[in-house]
Amino acid sequence: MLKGVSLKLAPRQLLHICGPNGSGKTTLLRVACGLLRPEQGDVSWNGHSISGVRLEYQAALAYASHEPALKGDLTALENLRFAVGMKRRVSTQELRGSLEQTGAAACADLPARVLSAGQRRRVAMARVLAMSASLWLLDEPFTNLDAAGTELMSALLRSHVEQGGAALVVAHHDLPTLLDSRRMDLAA
Amino acid sequence: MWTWFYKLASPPYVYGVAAALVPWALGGAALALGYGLIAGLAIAPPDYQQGEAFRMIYVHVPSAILSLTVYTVMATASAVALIWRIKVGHAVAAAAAPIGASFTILALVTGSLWGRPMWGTYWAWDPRLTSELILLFLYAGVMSLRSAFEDPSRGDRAAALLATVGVVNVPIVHFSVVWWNSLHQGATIVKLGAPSMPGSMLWPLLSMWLGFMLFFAAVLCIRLQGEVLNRERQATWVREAVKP
Amino acid sequence: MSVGAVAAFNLLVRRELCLSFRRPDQLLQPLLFFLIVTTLFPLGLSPELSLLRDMAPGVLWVAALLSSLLSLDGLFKSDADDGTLEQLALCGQGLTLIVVAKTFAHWLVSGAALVLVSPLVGTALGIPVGAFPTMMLSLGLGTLTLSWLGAIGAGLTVGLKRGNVLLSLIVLPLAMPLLIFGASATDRAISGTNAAGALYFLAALCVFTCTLAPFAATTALRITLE
Amino acid sequence: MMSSGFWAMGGYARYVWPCFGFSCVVLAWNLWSARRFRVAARLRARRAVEMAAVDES
Repeated sequence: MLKGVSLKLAPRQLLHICGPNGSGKTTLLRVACGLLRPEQGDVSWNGHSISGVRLEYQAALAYASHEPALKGDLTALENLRFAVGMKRRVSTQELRGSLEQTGAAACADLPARVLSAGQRRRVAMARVLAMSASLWLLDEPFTNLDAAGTELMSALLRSHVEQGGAALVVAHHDLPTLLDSRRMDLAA
Repeated sequence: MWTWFYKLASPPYVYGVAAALVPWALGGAALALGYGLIAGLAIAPPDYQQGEAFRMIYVHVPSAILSLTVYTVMATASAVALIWRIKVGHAVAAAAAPIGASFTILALVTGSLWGRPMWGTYWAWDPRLTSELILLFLYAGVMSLRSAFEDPSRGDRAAALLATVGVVNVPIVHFSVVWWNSLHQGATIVKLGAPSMPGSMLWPLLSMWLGFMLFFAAVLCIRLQGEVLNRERQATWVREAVKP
Repeated sequence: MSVGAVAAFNLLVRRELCLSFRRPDQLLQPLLFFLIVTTLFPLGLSPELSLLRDMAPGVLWVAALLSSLLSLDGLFKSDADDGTLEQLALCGQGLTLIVVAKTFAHWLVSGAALVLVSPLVGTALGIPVGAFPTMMLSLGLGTLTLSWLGAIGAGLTVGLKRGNVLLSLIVLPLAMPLLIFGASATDRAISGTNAAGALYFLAALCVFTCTLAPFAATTALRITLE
Repeated sequence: MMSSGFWAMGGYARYVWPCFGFSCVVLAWNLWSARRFRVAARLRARRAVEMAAVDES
């Protein structure tokens, strides 16, 4: 699948990985967050290989996969509480706050299965926000989002990067212009 | 010493060693089985209790022992492959499984044929035959799990874990079956164990056991070559190995 | 202020229970299956209570084993399908804690419920009330052990489409000692003799499985997740 | 030496000979299926090598 790919990401940097379907974008992202073990090569964080510091690394990252990964029977708020609660102590107001930030405050108490794809994407983004992780690993964060959603998402990404965070974004299309990002094209 | 073990991890080396071993193992097996059969069937005196029927132990006992030995070989190879990520271990485990299963079936059939004159039925829930049956289910579980995955390397690792968990359970299963049998049966029925045997009876049994072991080694080497080839098709050394 | 292991464990168990009770029919199905299977035997054998009493331990335990296996398939599958299992795996608590919490929550919902229903089935099969405590204790230990063996099987078959039958083929051979000790404990309880021996073996088996299975189940899950 | 008594196996011929016969069947099957498995693996490997050669040229 992926051969001879290597990338470096430092704080305050946004790396946009693009390429045609099936070029291994998602695989690269899953290897980066430690879900998938690479056959050769290694992923290191702050100089240590993640196999050594796996738990600290996971505590510092927030991963949003291609699907919004929400439990249909739980409400948006419950989804957030159980997901973020595993990582850090968080209050309900804080959770509602991050839902508001991504414009999903209205569906806080609705079961996730009744939400539209766009709303689910916003709830997933609220989860990434609430985790307050320094490293964001996002897989196609702009899918199913309307114009307002895309703009909101770009603003959140930019403020995250400006406050010293790092982000690895996989998207087969171009990122909105206001995001200055390094590009890495897997097709090349 | 460690270089020997390290070299065993490289597929081409294992492929070469397996190819070289086959003729020797087969030859040895033929000799041992030949002597065992002739001595066991014709030379050894009949048993005072079971008469000529006791000669069936020359096939039942070795296959029962082998069914367990092969499972242990499979589990060890799997554990080595899982812990040290040596892919050849998976190939050995995959090669050993069908052989072990066939020996287990052989042990079951010969066991019931041997039990028939004594119990009057082909199947009695004798503790050893029951454990052998459960061992067969364990084999079936490992083999079907390995083939259930599309991605062969994932199937290997899943089957490896099940083999390792299974080997831990074999003694537990055996103990609980013996305990369960003694619980209901009270006085145990005619013990199926090999009666204390004079030399003329014992040597053929040892020879048959050796023959079975060598035969297992030979078949394992043949299957192992196939398994290694299946797993290393892209490797460059395969080009010379399969040159017509 | 990261979350401690115990807090994360409690939260995860609460999540599992909350999810289970959102779909109560999923909870009842294994119990109904347990009842149905045990009513098959009197129909197949004879309504004669005295005869049923001899068969009762075996029937009860086989039905308990099969109904527990039914609900084990969904242990990881539902989370794996909608991607939440990945989120849990990445939440910095380590996969073992997640497997332990999920399996414990699953046992509470399926095994413990089964133990509570078992007196109902016991009377139907003619088991005297005096034998109920031992029966329920042995069923509790047995279902907990089975939940752990099932966790290993579920971990191995989570990625497969038709994994359910394979799960039973994998787990049942490992669960046979369980059936032997459990059924004989109940049998002795019925006949009034001392069931301590079988119960001790069952408890030993339960402790052995509960200590080793979490690591095996985590490795199993890691094999299919990676 | 091959007296009729030998073949009768003391009256247990019905069990002894099928027992040994089945053993030969199992041993033969093992050898045969192992060889067939190796041949199939070699064929698949050879085809993969040829396909790789085609790609390179």
